[in-house]
Amino acid sequence: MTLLSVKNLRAYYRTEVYGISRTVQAVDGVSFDLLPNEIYGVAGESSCGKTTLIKVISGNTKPPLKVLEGSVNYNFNDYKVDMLHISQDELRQNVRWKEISYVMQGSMSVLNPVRKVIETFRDIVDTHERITDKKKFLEQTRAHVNRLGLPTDVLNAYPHQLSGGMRQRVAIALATVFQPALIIADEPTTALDVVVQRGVLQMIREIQTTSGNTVLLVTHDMAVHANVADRVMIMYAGRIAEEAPTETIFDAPLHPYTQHLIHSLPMIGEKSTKASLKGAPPNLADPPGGCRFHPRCPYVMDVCRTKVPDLISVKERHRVACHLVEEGAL
Amino acid sequence: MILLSYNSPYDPGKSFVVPWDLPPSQEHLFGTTSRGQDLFWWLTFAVRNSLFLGVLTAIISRIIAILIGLTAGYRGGWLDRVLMSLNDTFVVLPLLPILILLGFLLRDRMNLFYLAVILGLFGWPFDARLIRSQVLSLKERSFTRTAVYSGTSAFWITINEHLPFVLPIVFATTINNILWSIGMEVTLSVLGLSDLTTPTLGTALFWANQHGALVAGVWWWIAAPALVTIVLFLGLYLLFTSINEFIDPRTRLRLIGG
Amino acid sequence: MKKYTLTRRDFLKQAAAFTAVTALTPPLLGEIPEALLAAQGEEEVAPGVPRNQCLILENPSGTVQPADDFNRWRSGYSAVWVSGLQQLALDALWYIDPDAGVDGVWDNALAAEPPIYNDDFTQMTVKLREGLYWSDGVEFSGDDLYYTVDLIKNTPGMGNQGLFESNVDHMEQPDRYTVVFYLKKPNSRFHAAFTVRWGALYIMPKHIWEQVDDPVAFTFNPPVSLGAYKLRDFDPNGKWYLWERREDWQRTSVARLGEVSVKYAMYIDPGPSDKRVLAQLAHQLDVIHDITPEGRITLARENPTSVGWFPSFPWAHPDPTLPAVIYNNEKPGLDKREVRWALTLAIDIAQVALASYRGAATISAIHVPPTGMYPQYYHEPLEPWLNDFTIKVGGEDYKPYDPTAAQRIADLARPSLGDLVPTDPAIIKQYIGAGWWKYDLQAAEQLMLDAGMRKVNGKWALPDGSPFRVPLMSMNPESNPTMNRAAAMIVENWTTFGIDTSLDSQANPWPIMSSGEYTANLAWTIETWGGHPDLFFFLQYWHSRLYVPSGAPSAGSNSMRWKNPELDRIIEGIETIAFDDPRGVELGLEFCKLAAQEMPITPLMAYNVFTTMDTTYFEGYPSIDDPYTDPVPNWGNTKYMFVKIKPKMA
Amino acid sequence: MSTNGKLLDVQHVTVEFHIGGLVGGTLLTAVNDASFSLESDKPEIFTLAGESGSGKTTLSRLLLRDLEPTKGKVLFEGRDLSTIRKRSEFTEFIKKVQPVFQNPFETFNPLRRVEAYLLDTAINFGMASNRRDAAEVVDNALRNVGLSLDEVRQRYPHELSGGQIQRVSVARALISKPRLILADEPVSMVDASLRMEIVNLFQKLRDEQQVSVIYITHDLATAYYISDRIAIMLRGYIVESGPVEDVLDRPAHPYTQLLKESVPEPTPKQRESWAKHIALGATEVKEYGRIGCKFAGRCPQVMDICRKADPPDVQVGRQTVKCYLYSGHGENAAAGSQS
Amino acid sequence: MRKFILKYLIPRIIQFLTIIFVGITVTYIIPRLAPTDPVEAQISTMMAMGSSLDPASIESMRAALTDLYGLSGSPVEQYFTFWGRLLRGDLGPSLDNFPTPVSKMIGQALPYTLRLLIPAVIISFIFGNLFGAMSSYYPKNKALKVIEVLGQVVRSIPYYIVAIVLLVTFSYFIPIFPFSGAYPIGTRPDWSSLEFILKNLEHAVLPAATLILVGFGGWFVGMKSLTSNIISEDYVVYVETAGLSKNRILIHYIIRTAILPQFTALAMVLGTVFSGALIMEVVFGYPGIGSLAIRAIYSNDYSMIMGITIYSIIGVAVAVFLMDLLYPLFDPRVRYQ
Repeated sequence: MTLLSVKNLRAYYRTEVYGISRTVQAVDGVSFDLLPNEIYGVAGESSCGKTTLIKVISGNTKPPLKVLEGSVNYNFNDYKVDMLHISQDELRQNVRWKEISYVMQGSMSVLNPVRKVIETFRDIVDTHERITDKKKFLEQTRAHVNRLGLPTDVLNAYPHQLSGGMRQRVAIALATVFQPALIIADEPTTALDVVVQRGVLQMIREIQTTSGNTVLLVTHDMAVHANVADRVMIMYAGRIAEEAPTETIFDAPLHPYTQHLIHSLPMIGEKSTKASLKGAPPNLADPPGGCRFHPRCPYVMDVCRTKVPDLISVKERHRVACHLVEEGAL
Repeated sequence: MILLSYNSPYDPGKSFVVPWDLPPSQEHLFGTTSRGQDLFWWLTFAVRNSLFLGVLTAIISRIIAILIGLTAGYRGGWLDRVLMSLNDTFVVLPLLPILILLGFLLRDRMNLFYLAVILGLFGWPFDARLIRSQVLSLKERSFTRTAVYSGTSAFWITINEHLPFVLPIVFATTINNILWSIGMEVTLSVLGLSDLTTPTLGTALFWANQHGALVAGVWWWIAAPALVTIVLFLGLYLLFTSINEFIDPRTRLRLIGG
Repeated sequence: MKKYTLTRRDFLKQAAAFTAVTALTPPLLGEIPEALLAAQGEEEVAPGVPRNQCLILENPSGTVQPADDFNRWRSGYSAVWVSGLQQLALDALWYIDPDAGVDGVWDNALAAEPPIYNDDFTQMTVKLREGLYWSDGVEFSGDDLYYTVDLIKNTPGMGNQGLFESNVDHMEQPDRYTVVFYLKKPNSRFHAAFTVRWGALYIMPKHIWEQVDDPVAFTFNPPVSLGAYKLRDFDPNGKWYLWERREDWQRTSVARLGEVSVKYAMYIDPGPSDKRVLAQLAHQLDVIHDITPEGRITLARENPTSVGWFPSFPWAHPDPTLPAVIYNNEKPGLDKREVRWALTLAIDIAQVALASYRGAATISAIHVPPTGMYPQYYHEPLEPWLNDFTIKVGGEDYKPYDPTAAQRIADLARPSLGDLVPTDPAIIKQYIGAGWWKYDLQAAEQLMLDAGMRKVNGKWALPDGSPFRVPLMSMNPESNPTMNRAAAMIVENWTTFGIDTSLDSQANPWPIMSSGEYTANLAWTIETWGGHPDLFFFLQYWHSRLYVPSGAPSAGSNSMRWKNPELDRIIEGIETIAFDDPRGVELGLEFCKLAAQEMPITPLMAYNVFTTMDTTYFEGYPSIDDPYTDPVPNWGNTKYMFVKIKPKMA
Repeated sequence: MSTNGKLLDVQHVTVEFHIGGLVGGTLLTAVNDASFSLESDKPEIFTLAGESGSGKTTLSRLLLRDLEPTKGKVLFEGRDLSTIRKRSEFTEFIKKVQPVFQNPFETFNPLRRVEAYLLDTAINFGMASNRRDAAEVVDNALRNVGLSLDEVRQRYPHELSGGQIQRVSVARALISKPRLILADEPVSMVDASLRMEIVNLFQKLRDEQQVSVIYITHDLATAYYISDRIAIMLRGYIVESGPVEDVLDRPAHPYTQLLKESVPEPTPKQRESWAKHIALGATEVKEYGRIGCKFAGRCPQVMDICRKADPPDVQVGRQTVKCYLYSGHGENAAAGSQS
Repeated sequence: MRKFILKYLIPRIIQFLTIIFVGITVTYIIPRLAPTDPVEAQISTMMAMGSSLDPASIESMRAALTDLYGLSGSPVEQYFTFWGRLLRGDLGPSLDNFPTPVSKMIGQALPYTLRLLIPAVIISFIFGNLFGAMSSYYPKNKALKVIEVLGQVVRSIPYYIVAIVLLVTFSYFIPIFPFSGAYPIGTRPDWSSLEFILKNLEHAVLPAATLILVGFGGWFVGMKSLTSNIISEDYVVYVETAGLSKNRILIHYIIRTAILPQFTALAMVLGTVFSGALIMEVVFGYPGIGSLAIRAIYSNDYSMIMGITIYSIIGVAVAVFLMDLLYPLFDPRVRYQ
């Protein structure tokens, strides 16, 4: 059984400024499944399409973003949702927060700076389950916050009175008030210090372990994936480069890009020279033909320049899109 | 309409050149006034003069606003405090009574040029404040520091780094300023405190009032300038919003492909 | 041009497009059946005051601030003076009517007979009427007169204090109803201070004022009345004053002239001209002081119950006041007679009359207003002289007088106003005036050259080539735009002639005039009694001993700074003869001739006030056919209206 | 040329700010009694590491004379920075000390072409007298970072990749041939695949151009990778400093230990130990206001004395550590340093 | 707290006092540069009104008035006397309406102006901000677009034209509102009578509508530009994805934050609104400060002009100052830090 099944998703941005139109192929033929009870990591550099992917699967497709083809289907304990065709009302009432919630990029600023934290809780709870008993709501919220190991007095604080880490954890608490089936965490720790980052990620993991739901963890930081995710998907230029369980992907990465990502990272206690890839990530308004990684690939072959590599399964749960693998060179 | 004024068959300074009190007709598009002037042609001069006033005021007040806004914002410190005190003083001064008093003081010397200068001297504080706050935030951005450590002087930083961001504000406020000054002229004229022999939108209404146009049934003498004012304002507003969108750095960024 | 010959239907259609001023109000209010009107008249304008018993008049001074200060004797001016106070509640010794008067021009009001001077004018005896009472029941007597003059003489800060201080040596009260003034120096016009022409010294109730510590600060609220009315109520914001006829109105000085039939009178601030027109169209304002000529024309066309001084064009009551182009005779260029004459000949009076009054002006070529009894006193006797009068232009005699000017104005106004403009030359002469000065730019140019002026780049310059700027100041009060309109036209005329001029429109030009901070100015420095030919009223200020150069306030009305030995002689002649001496008119004619030659100011026309009265509820207003007084409601003299006006539905 | 051969000598500087609050604002000590120095004749890469709010950025602004210290002084080539008053003196100073900022896209005005900054720099510092000479100077600088003027000519910042533009930023800093470059988080905004080329660049500068670099970062992994010495900052204090291998391989201060332990390794091998529960700090302000050791609130080895007074600087091997554990107060003094 | 006083309060008070001082001095100087003086204005008004005055009488009156009005002595001496009186709270007597104190007359007129100005400003503030926020939150709404353009245009149209259009339309064309005054002629103001208050409201509709219409556009535009940044703020996007209703987001998340700078602006524009009220009162014959000011200006009543401008300057300066002080109450970010 899958929680989410994304098939051949193609989502482009179409903009027009003073007659100059631009198409950004942000997500270009992406297929993957999310399973219940896992932490699924999505990795990739800036503008590789990971944020767009989240927008589409969470039903936030607004112009200029447009889905050209593909499907996004959820199955929340037999409550089936076709995200590309669901009505806004149903999405708002039944899916958002009840089944899918978010911990957003820059969660530091997701709290209204001029309202107390408790009021944001009240707004969200009231929206989905009308609050009739204020006392009960307060008690439940306190209990929820406590359960997550946060002091209850954060509820009566204004956001700026809390440290960044605390704000992020409040955001996580907000995301989990209804025990959703899926939590999408988009770069949840990017702006945080390492110590705080560690605490926040621990919290996400604990919640996932105890409630058995699914976390979609999006971050560019491979080290975070290494320590948190169960499975990892590597995106490059709007496409999936490789997807595998964490152990596999770190032990035996198949795609040259994945290999570079993992091996180029410096580690404390190790001073061997590391190098960058040549070139820069492609402009998705005008991506290179064939394999989009080919201009930077150290093992580039002729076929790479013309043919888009298929995403093939090499082992169980390990998929990769590379001509080298297809041709058995690796 | 402005261009038309150069083709006018009538001298706006002359009365009784056409039959008076004629309602709008093909021959006299907006009718004629009780002073025997063709209202349409007369208003072509009025629009020209009002626009001249508006633009001149805007230029003067923009220059002051930019100078003070940029200086206060970038230099900061005591200079900022002094300039902002000055700014606030201008904000609290009751403008209209002062303008009326100045009207008395200057008497017939209060022509469009002086009026523009005076309005220009009063029309900058809100915009200077806006520019200053923009500069304050620009000052904190890294590229300003880059320029500082490139050895660039404060003057050139202001011109090269900050002005491009400030210009859209300047431009957006220009339209408001133009309309404001045209409006002020109307107000002063209606009270009889401007140069009444120069055709403007305000003096049109003044003379119409002086001739009891409303009560005499010469409604076109009031309706035409009021309508022209509204259409002019609407037109200028729409023109400027579209130009403004065009020169906005965000638009520019999108255009250069950012 | 066809505007006023449109059918009513067309007219409505036009007006409806933008304003219903003339379109909706007439159908709504103008065509209300009489029966409905009668019922309307029962409406109350204030608690207990029915509309048809209450005459509503415009207070031309507008809103009264502060509203509760009735001290008429203090220095300075307050709108409260004319909110009914000086018309209805106060009384003076004598009145001179600007027109014919109820019973002659001169009226002995509180006084029983005219002033009795001794031979050398150092003593003036006043005999008072008996049996007049203050509204609080106290009898009026010589004590009040004595007390009033004494208090003012000794209290700085009271108006006229200087007059009495410098004139009155002491007073005697030989009996209860007689007061004798012993003067410090001869003064043949001392009674003028007590004689109402618009206003004068009103008498105070001694029994009230003697209890007051500080007469300057005293507010005299409520005012104790010596007139036929007493104050009933007033608006603390000064928008209206309601007066009520005294039960004992017969114990006041007007009673002997007729029955006071109007029970209530209310002076209000009806707002600017357009609003006054609307108010009268709605029959909510019986007496309008003044409106724009256009407003008057609208009333003439739309409201049959509105009447004016003249039954038709130009309707207006001409004030005994002479609007003129006043030159500052001290300014370079304007100190030359030729230049002043050139500027006069560069004015097209017909255009000025059209622009200002739409032709509804009463023009005057000479330096006295063509109003009241003055045409008989001065204009008609001078006509032959004017026809032959010459000035030197380029060394040759030139006849500047144009006897057809009024006719020209009538002809020009007719296309626009049609039948409203009279055609009978005699009527035109009576209504619009006689001739004026020619519009002759060639002669004007020659005069300028005679004066040594030069033309530089198409503009006239002083002999030394420096600019000759003649900005024309004009008065532009909210209430009446005609002067400003005239000035704008003259500016246009002068510009055509090549004068570097501009319009300097002032809401209150008087103080600027007084200090001489102007070059040319459209206003008046000549006002007359109207009914009485004595010119000392304004000439008293024009003697060179009172001359003050520009920069300091002029003493009275010689704001043009004119100084002339011949003039001094005329003035000295007048002040040494008695008020009613027939030689006075002769000296007056001499003055007119001198002024025409010197042209210190260019006379234009009468100050026409479009006083308009509604006959819906009241009738008996003064008019040219029954000129018993002027209808202009801020004049103290309008108290006489109240013995003639009768309610229609009593 | 300079006294006691120091290129840069930071002597007990303290920076205090009055922070915003309208009602009862507080005094915040952003940098507290910090001292370190760089040798004049031995170019090195010196890392200032710490979390956000540790004072490292404030310290860097101090070194750029963007701020003046409340106490203490900063000497550059023997000259006290606070004596720089005239504009010409300031220009002379920044000719030798140049910054590289964190966000490459913010470093340059998005509305200006990047070459303008490069040419300006060359001319303003008198490296060239006209535009043509300047172009050559600029081109040389760009070649040092692996670019050329032709590649950046007519380009707006967003038309270059983050890695390129950060290299342009370094090139700009190099134009005036500075002795010292202050790089504030130069790679944190750069994509991982491009990061190392920047980092490597600093090493190249040190080795080939004799430029010292102060590398300011929260990223201990890159710090370890490129720097010679490191100073760890916490709430305004330098709590530990020394050669980078010593400090990061054998951290002595409990805070450094926690920091190092918290850095996720890009390998799933230490998942379990990394997931060990840790105590998080209270709000920044609270910790700033703390008397004594700022870390006392979450230190696993906290002692009473830690909460009473600032710990002394103690020399432990080649490291300097601000901790009571090493000043004879602690019983298991060496315990932490081996973990 | 000490620090708050030293670092925040004192500089602000100094600035506040400086502004008032400079402002008052400027308005002190300007009327005195005019070519006329109030004594002359009084005398010439009497003359122009047709009173016959003896030359001696005029001279003595001139001396008496100059003395009474406190206009004797050099301008500098007068200036110091003026401050001396002002600091004792004495604005002096009105010169045009001598000896009524200026403060008494202002006291009588001020309530009328305030009763009109305050509701009008509040209404335009509320609606302008509400619609402004809505228009940036619902960018596709056609009706809001129309409102925006109208608001923008009306806001720049002179008060006079708006007033006259309203007056003509609703008093003449569709005669549903009275065209002058604050209550009918013949009625005495009685604020305890409901009937009177209703009458007053009826008279206040058009004047207030003028102020509201003109004021609306400014708030609208200001709010729109403020909210256009806020609608893309994380906390708004966040609650949108959390499924909060649009209205709740608009009010609690968008307006609640964006309104803060508008409060400061509210204090700042009071001066402008005052100018508008002046014109409006002239057009509608409303018995407030504006009517008083115009009359004073026309009659060169220095003390009244000074009195009104002093009230206005202090009023606006105090409003700005208070807004500065109160701002922390509205914005918790500033309050606790």
